[in-house]
Amino acid sequence: MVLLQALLNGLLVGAIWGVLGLGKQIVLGVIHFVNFAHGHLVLLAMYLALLLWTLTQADPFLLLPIVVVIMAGVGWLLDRVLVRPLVPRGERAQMIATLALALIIENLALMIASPQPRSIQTWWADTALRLGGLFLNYGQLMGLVVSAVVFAATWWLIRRTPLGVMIRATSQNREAAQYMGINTSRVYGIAFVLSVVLAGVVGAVYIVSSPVDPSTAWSFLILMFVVPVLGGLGSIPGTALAGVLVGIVQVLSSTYLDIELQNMIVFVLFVLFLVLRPQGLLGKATDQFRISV
Amino acid sequence: MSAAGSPPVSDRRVRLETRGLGRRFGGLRAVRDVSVTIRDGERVGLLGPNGAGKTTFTNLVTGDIKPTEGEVILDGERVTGFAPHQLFHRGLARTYQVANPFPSLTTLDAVMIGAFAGTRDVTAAASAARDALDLLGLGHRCATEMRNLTIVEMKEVELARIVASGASLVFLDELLAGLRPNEVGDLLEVLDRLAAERSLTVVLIEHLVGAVMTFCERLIVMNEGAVIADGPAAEVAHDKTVVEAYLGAKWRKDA
Amino acid sequence: MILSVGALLAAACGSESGGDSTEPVKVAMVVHNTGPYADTGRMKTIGAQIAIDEINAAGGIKSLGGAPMELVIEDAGADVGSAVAAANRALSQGVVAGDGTGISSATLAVTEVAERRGIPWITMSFEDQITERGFRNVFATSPKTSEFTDLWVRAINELVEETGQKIERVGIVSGVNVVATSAAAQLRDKYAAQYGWQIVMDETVEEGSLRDATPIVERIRATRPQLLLVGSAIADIQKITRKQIEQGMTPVPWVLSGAPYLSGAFVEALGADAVNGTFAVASAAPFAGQEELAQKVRDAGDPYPQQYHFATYSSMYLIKDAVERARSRDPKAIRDALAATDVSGGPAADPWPAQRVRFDSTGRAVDRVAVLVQWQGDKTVTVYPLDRAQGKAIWPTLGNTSS
Amino acid sequence: MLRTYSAPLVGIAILVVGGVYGATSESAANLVAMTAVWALMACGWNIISGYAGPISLGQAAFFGITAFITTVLFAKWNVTPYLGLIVGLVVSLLLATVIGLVTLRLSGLYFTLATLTIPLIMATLTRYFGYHEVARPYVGESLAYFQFNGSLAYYVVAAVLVAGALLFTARLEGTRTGRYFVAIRENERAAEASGVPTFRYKFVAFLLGSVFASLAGWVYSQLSFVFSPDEVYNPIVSVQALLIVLIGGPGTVLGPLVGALLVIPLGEFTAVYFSQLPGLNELMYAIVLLVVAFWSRRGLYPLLVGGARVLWIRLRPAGERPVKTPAVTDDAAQEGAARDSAEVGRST
Repeated sequence: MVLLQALLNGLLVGAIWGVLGLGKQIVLGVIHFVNFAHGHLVLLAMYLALLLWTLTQADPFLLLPIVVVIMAGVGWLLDRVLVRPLVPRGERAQMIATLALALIIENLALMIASPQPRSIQTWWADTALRLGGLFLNYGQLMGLVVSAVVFAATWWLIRRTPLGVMIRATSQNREAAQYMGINTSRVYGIAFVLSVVLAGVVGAVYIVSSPVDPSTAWSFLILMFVVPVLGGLGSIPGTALAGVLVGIVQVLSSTYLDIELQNMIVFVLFVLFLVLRPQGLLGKATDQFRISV
Repeated sequence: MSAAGSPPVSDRRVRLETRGLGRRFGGLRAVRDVSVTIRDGERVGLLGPNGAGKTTFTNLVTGDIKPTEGEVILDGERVTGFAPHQLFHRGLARTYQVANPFPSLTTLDAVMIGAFAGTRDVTAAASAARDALDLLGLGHRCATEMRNLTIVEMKEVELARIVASGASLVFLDELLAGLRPNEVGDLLEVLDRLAAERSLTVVLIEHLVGAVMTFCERLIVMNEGAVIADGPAAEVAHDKTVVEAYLGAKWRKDA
Repeated sequence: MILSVGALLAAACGSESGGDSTEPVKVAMVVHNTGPYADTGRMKTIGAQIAIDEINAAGGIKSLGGAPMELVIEDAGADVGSAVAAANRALSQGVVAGDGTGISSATLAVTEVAERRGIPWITMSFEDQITERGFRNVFATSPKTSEFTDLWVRAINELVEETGQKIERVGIVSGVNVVATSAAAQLRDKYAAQYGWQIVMDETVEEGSLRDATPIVERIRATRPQLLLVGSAIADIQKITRKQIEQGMTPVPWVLSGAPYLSGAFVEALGADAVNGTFAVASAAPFAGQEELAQKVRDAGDPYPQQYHFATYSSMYLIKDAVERARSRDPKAIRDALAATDVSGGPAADPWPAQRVRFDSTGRAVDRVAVLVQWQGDKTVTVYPLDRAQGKAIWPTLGNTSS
Repeated sequence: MLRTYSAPLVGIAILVVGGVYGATSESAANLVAMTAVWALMACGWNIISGYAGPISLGQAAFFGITAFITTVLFAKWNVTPYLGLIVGLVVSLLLATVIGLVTLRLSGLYFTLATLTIPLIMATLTRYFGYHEVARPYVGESLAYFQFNGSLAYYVVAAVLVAGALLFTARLEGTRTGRYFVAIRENERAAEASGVPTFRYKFVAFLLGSVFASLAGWVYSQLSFVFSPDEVYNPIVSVQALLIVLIGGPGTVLGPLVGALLVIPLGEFTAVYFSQLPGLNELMYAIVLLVVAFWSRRGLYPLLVGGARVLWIRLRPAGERPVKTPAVTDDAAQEGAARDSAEVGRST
């Protein structure tokens, strides 16, 4: 029973990690861009949702689309001023710049919203669906639904649309894609905006079940890398699976081991995976080229 | 024009031998069952259409990738799965398609990296590198950063690094790529001189069939990961399957 | 060479003295104005400023010809490194005494800087090590962490007895920070048994990292504690409390120790319904009859007057009192005066439950009593010590807490 | 001879000037001491990532473990920090051996991420075993216990170590090892194919880097008086080292010192003049970083020395960078590998 509940909660918690990882997945896989600020974009979205909620008192899930639209705008802007100039400059410049961006977002939050944790209260955020002895938090449940939709949509976009073909072609080999007449810098832009939008979704959903303060973003730092690597670069189903896996590991470790250790166990798992199965859960074998030379 | 006066190829010492060499990636077999023998002083051209597995085969031999089946024997020693640097110290060197691996090193430093195979001492390595550069007529470029060299010079530096290292069996991956026809001729003459002076065994991995024909007395042709022909250049060049598979149009044009 | 020169100069700017009566008496405030603890810095500065304004309005320091007092505020930032730097900056501006930071790790560092420079320093930090290093210049106005647990456990028992109920089953949920973990440890090893409490559940949470409160709530449901003790990051408390409400349980009342559970942030995060009934333990607080001061804090823009304001307010008056008695700006003289402090009542002592401030040989406050403050709706009410309480504690039925 | 050591000599001159400035006041001494500590930390990162290539974000692990061991040995068993340093160094090297053997097989970003997690794991473990804050015991002025009133003495110690690090780095540049490092950084696969045992040399670089990080952590633990895992194992510690070098100039002898001279005083400056509003100081700090990321790709040191060359690099529009020679970009190894997998892909 407890195990069942734990697995269930792991699924609920992990679903949103999946989306977090998916955004990262796209930036890493398509643009090969090192973005240390992805977690802080989630933070930004959390505060956006909070702001909108304080203004309108509307249901957070009605606000989600608005947050997403705004984040798309943010993504477009960042692509223009940050990503495009940085892509050709290589990992190091990208690291400094995105770390700087992270600090900027965090400290703007600190200046505007103060270091106090803030949260949203809704009637359903702390009511649960009861199945026998099991509890399913409505907030997290809706999170799960949203994640499922997001994954389906992204998969469809990448696998079933002309744009998706362009994205995949570009991620395979940018030059070749250019020869085929694809406007790769536009594709890069779209991919980045998509990743920021996904960050927006994570933020708008996560704020419902968890308070936000300016330092919250650092707790995403490792997870946002762990999930795509665990799932296997380029694999959308793998990312979803990895997200859920991380969630379950967290909840199980806090149920049966010391709660204090839950993140550490995830990290250890991460390092083990990097070393033992670098191509991740569902990654293609050839991906290992990018890891072991 | 090739090593005249030396005993017939068949009697010479075997430098490199591969037995049923192959590599799988997940489902696909990038290279399968390649068994070739390369003897001392040979000049072999490794040909094949784009994606035939030439580079992968080279990577398997030079240790960049570990084979999933088969063996590599270098000078009688079983070296399957050895790291590139180990093979390098056994006299097997290679160049990459990448024209300029060390852009911000000076020409001298870039060559010294190879020269350290012969000596641990810096000054000795430096002089060895200088000699090699002089041999290629690049003595005046010692202090220049690699990124400021011309394509030809870059390729010559690659050769200089091999010479300085004292390697005797070299795999040159697309050495001639990106050169103008006249440059190709010049570089091949340089290579010919080096091969003679330092008695190198050379394997040219190339697309430019014409050029290869003038330099190599033997051709190995790969297609879809397997060897489809191996023998004296003239014969292979007229082998029907090869002509169909690959050389056809191009060869007639060049001839 | 460099070393000796430096030693000389350091010595030179080390001791401050003299100055005419119009020259202000400078007091260092090394507090966190930025970083995660910025809230504490804001509150401490409000408290100190109120005191300084009162003192100067009342004619400054009489024994120095009415010299005014002046704050030298430096930002201790987010880490120990910047706290040390801030302390050095403050101490190089001719201050005669100081206060800060209130966050234990930074305080440990800052007090050592003060000790080395021979500047008397007051802190409200609970950290034991603060006064266990044989420092002459450091004075701590709050009880030690190691004794505090005993104090507030006793206080809780007294309060409960009032209601005619009895506490038998308690749960520990402790965040990973010095104060919380040591309090938890003491409960386990000693006090729980001593007061006849049975620890039915015992959880340690890495602060703010709690992903899903269900495991804890499951344990609460299974073990039915009457109180949840110690506490963790506000975010964790929020998740645990909300999760209980979600599962149709009456949230088990918290007795929270060691983090700022009395600020607006807390009620904002939990919501008035969930916060109601929660106890927070403190070393200083607004008591009955201190409405005027509390109002001044509210006027300064902080709706929740609490220990950070009041303790710092007090320490300004303690310094003032010491300077009066020392009749000098010499830090050494002021240090000796502080060591001899014994004030009862008045602005310096009233913020403390015992209404009396003395320091023992280690510089730790002698009169140590715990304060219990309870959230009643979205208001904080000081409910212990009983003789100075602002109101009565509200208790739920402490029996069966499962739904 | 003089040519080899001209850079470190300049560095030593700078350090002396720093000492004179540090002698003017205690807060000045504290500032220069912290700057020297971070310069030392940066020297370590410079050897791993500036010279040999792999970008490590795990330096905090060695910085922290030495600070931890030194402080705890002193606090619990009254062991002098000198002995603490030796123990710390030994443990750091063991730790570096384990971490290195595991993570150095990963390339590019994967190595960086793996190293990033190590300090976080260590922080959790440290707290788990009950060490949240340990104050370094106070014994007053005591040479025997490496304790002095005033930070200037610690500056002198740190400065000597930095000078040593600079001399070491300069010496390294001339040796075969140093050249191997650079070759690996420029193009790991080509280096391997030119006879460089890349793994072995990356490992050596990693160990060297960990030693400098340990020394830095040791002095830091004396300057900050108190050990706190959240502080020393904070990712920011590793990131700080990275930023200093990238700003100063990776793969240059003086880079770490130049970077530290900019970054640390900048932090102090923003802390003093932008503390009105929470976050304003770090915001300013971040903005400077952003400027650096865009403005100078090779760091500040070359700007000072070979200004012309950097100018040339900057004048080149981003788009025009030769895509055909991946060796120019930082992750040449990966791109080279990517080519192979592409080649493989085509041969299906």
